[in-house]
Amino acid sequence: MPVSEYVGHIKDTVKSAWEGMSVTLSYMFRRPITVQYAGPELAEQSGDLIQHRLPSRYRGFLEVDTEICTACQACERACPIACIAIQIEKDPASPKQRVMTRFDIDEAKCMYCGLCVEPCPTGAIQHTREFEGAQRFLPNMVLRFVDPAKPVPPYKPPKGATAYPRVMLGEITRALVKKWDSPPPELPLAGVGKAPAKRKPEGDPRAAAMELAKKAIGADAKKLTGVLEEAQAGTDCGACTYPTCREYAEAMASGQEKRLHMCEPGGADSARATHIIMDSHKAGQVVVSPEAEKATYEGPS
Amino acid sequence: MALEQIVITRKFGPGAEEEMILNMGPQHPSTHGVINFIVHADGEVMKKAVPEVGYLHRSIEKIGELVTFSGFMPYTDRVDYVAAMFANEGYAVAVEKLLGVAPPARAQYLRAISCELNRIASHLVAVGTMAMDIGAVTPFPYALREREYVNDLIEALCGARLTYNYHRIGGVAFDLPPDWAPNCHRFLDHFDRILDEWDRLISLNEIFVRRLAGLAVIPGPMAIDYGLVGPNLRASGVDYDLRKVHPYGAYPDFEFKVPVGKGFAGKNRGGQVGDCYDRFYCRVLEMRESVSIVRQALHKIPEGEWMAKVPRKVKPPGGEAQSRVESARGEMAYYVVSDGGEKAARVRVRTGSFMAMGIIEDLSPGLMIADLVALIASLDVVAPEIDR
Amino acid sequence: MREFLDEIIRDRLGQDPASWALTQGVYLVAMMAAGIALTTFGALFAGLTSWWERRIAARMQSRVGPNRVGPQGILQFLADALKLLVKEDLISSASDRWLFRAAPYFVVAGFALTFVVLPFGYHLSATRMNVGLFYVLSVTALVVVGILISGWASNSKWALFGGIRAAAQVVSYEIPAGLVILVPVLMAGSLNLHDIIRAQGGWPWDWYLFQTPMGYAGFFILFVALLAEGNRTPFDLPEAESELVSGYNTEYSGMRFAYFFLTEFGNLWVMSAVMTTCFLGGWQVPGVSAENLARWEALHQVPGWFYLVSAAVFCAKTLLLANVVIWIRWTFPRVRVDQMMSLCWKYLVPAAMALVVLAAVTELMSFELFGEAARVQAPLFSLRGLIHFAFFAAGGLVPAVLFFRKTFRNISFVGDRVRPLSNW
Amino acid sequence: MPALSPEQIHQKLTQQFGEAIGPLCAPQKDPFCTFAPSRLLEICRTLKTDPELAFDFLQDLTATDHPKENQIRIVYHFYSYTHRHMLVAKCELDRASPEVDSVEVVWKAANWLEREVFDLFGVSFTGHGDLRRILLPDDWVGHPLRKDYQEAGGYQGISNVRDNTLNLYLDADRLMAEEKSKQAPPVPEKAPEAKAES
Repeated sequence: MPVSEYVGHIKDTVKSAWEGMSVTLSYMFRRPITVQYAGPELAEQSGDLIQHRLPSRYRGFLEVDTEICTACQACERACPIACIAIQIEKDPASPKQRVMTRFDIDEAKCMYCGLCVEPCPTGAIQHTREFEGAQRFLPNMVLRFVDPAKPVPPYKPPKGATAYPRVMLGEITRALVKKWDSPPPELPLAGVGKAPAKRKPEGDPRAAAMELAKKAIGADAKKLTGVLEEAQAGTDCGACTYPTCREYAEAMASGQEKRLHMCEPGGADSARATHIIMDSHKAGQVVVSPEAEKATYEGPS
Repeated sequence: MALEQIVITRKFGPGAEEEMILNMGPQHPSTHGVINFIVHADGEVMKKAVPEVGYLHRSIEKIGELVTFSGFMPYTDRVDYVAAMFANEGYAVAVEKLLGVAPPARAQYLRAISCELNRIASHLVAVGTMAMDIGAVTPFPYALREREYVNDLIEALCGARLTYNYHRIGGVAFDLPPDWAPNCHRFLDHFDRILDEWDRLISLNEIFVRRLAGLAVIPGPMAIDYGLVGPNLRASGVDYDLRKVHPYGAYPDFEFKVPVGKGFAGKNRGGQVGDCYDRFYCRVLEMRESVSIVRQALHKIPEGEWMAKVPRKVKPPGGEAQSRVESARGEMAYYVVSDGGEKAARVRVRTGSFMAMGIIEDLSPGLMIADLVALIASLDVVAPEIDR
Repeated sequence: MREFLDEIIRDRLGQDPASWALTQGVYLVAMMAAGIALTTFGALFAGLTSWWERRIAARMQSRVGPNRVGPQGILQFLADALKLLVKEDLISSASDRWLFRAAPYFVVAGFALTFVVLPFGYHLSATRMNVGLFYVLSVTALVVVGILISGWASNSKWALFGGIRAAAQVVSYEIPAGLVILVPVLMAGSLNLHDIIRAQGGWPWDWYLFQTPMGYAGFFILFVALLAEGNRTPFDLPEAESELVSGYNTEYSGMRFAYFFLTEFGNLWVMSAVMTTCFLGGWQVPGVSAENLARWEALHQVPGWFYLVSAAVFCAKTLLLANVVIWIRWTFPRVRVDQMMSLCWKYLVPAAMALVVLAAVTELMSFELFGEAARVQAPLFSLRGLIHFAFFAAGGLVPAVLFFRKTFRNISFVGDRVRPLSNW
Repeated sequence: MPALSPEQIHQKLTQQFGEAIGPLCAPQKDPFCTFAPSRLLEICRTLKTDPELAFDFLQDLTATDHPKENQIRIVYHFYSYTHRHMLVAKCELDRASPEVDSVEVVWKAANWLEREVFDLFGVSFTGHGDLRRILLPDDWVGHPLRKDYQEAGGYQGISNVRDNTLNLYLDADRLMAEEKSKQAPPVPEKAPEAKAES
């Protein structure tokens, strides 16, 4: 090894030590980057909740404001891992009224992707900035936004509304999140791995459709629109590409829209009812065509 | 011959009883996730190291057949959780190709911005962990500190720090938040100088350079033959970057250089094209290019929609499409087959790390155990991307 | 220490130590007290260093570090020690149980025994062994035996790798360390640690570090060699976390692990103290010249404050060096095994050899030229003194100033502000 | 030499191999053609060595399962760094005993890719040096990416079935409702009486 190379190696080593050590030493004179985590206790003292420092788009726990939930179930369908469970039943008090008896979100299963928030027509389901919810017992992570004893009627958005009154984001969830060591709910062990019970059919949907179809016979465009609107789920969810059910019904009544099977929340029932109504309207009498019997929901593709 | 020896010979081949068989992983600190290496060592020198993968196999490709097209997007985050934006983008581009939808110009720019920021974050992890695997602990927190700034920016953009789920079929989920662009500019200016400091602290450190110079050299043809992509390929002297060669999205609008390995360690230290140091330093240089791309994108970003008109229920017509995007770990390709239903018939993710792992067994003979650690780090493999 | 005890017996108790019946008893009690004090000091220092190192490391990595247990987290080491004490003492079934249990004691013994000769200040050391340096070098070798045993007895491949690496490394680096330590020995003409210190002066330009180029180069060689012997980064190969999981102590837990841990941090004191003794003037207080001290001694009038101040000076120098070692650990990457070996055999050993020869020749020549006067520290305003001062300025002051300027430029370069005490 | 379009490549290959190359599919998304499995290796060698084609990069190798046609199709994506063009090819194999020549001898990258296809589809590649399972354990039963794969519900006695907490809550609700209806017998309706009184 030539001497120049030998000395060169030593020189390089000393130089890199010089540079590197000056960098690390310089950090001794700066303010560290880490900050004290403002946990609940600290936050109570200072009033500086860590949640307030998060960006507004932060995807924390989900929250549902059932006051403005139209029960369209778009979020349930959008969820790739089925961590949302909604159940809609007929109100025993008034048979025409449907009520939500259940709106559970399993926050332990949720992967916080935000796909459920996007299709929501009213912004009832939102990600909050809450994230502290570790539980000793996993079932406590299920947030129940509807008390099964107190069913909630779906929200009927006013016509043409673009903004909906919503409780301050995060308040509902914060109230629902339990303390970390709260006892587990009493859950029957019998239900392990069982599929959820099928939703009860609400009367006979075909008979209801035929009732509606009678109204449509000989009706003018405006009345037909009304009848058609009634056949849809009435949640204004926007799945049919129309902003509201009314507009979809108008389009169908005026003949611009040929696809009668685009109501996603209504599903097969709505599609069939719409078919029967349109057929009856054209024929002048109640007609149940085989086509109508087969009709199911299809996306607006 | 003792029975034990016979068993060893049967299992690992003749001569194995002379070797030390070392189970490196899956809980070893520097295998970057759960990867196992069966190291056949003769003292400190390895005879070979056989990678055993699959500990993190979550059957993402199967899940792709079970969930709807749009529902698969959050799963793509989990393909490569260090650089999830690219996985998002690759899948979105593939389905867009099937649907025949083109995202609006603003969405393309937002994709470029988010991806390049993510590339910075991902490369920071790569170079930081590499420094740590070589034994320098301090650069790692520095790298992660800068990554935190990027994470903050991305969090403000899409609401998550790691599993972004930002891209959508037909565009992106959100527009830029107010005040975001100035914050981003501030970070970029700061980061430029931090990179200089980084170079002085670790990239030019004599011990570090000598540990990596001339180590595990992958010549260009070998890299191509083994299917290496991205920085690993470019470090071997192959001037190939999808963003340059087949520009997609908004990339035709940007000026940037493609760093190619040329023995950055220097001849006097035994540096060669395609050694571990080149792979390291190419990533450092790529971060600089990413900074410049984000700057240009923020200046040029057009106004307008950020989401194309896409039906809520994505049902592409039958057919198949492959999208190729330049991820932080190289070319990431999504091969999506549709049979006209609302679920894909097949989703295939071709990832850089998987191919990079394939080369280790043939590179390892003659390396030392400490070199294996450096080699793994320099290939920047990420366990979820290998196993999917 | 014996002289010290004799002095006390003679002056305070009014007895003749040679004939007094209780002399041996006093010796025994004093030795036990010294032993307990020294091991306690070693353990305490190791514990505090582990906390200090974590704080320093944290600050260097722009973190905060342990700051919860006690004021500024200073009691963190007690919490850690308590945790290790109550942890289950696991011994893997395939290990060699006896050797596995014995290994930590070798390590601790090798570390604790060095304290017998280490000076802490003027007259403050357990014994004044006339082969002090030799003793230090030989006793520290016991640590390697322990590490090797632990690596072998664990019956884990990672531990074995660590043990073998440690053996190879420490044995190799003994050679440059042993050679280069001859430079101060030649300059002082003694192996006794106190004599080496007394041959130097209090001011920096009177230290062996700045006296001759051999001393200057020797300091750095010894520093590197001792880093390697103490398994400190960049030579922490035996327990290379990213390669060997935790090296030789992979299989250890609980208190046995604590012994290794304690030794690792305690060795920081040992190596820094040896360096301080050999090159940094030991406990010499600036302003108190050799003649001054000799006059006090002749009159049996060494003032009490001198003991304290000299101890403070010694500790300050040692702690400074220990901090440098910590600082290096959090800056550098680790070298590879072959590089570690080639650094030792290709760079350090030849250089150390050359230094010893050069030092010997220089000493011989100056002895020929100046006689005994060559061993006496020259006053500042003499030719020799001025040369030494110039050397100190060029080799110590100027680099230090340049270095700090660079450091502060680093801060302003990134746009940060100097806020050294914020967020402690 | 310029990059060739898929049509040109296909034409060139058909000239050389005739029947072994299937027709190029309709130019919809990504055009592809089929290779006869018996001559696959030969074709692949040509693909790599022919200076006009020079497919030096096996970009991807995967498979698709088609139970209706009783086929497993191996999908090859070739790319050329020299000419920067691309070709997609498929090999149609019998689903019952899929077997095809390994292209590992042509492209080293095929080593792991073929192991993956072997693991997840059960296609065996003749001439592959090290055909073992790669992602799944060696004793795994079945090939998960086949369409008819049935999950065994666990592996080596470790179940992968978890409670669905939401269903547990549902059951709890139902039980509670039943309990309620048992405890409180239906109150006789008084409303009509009240009406009658008034």
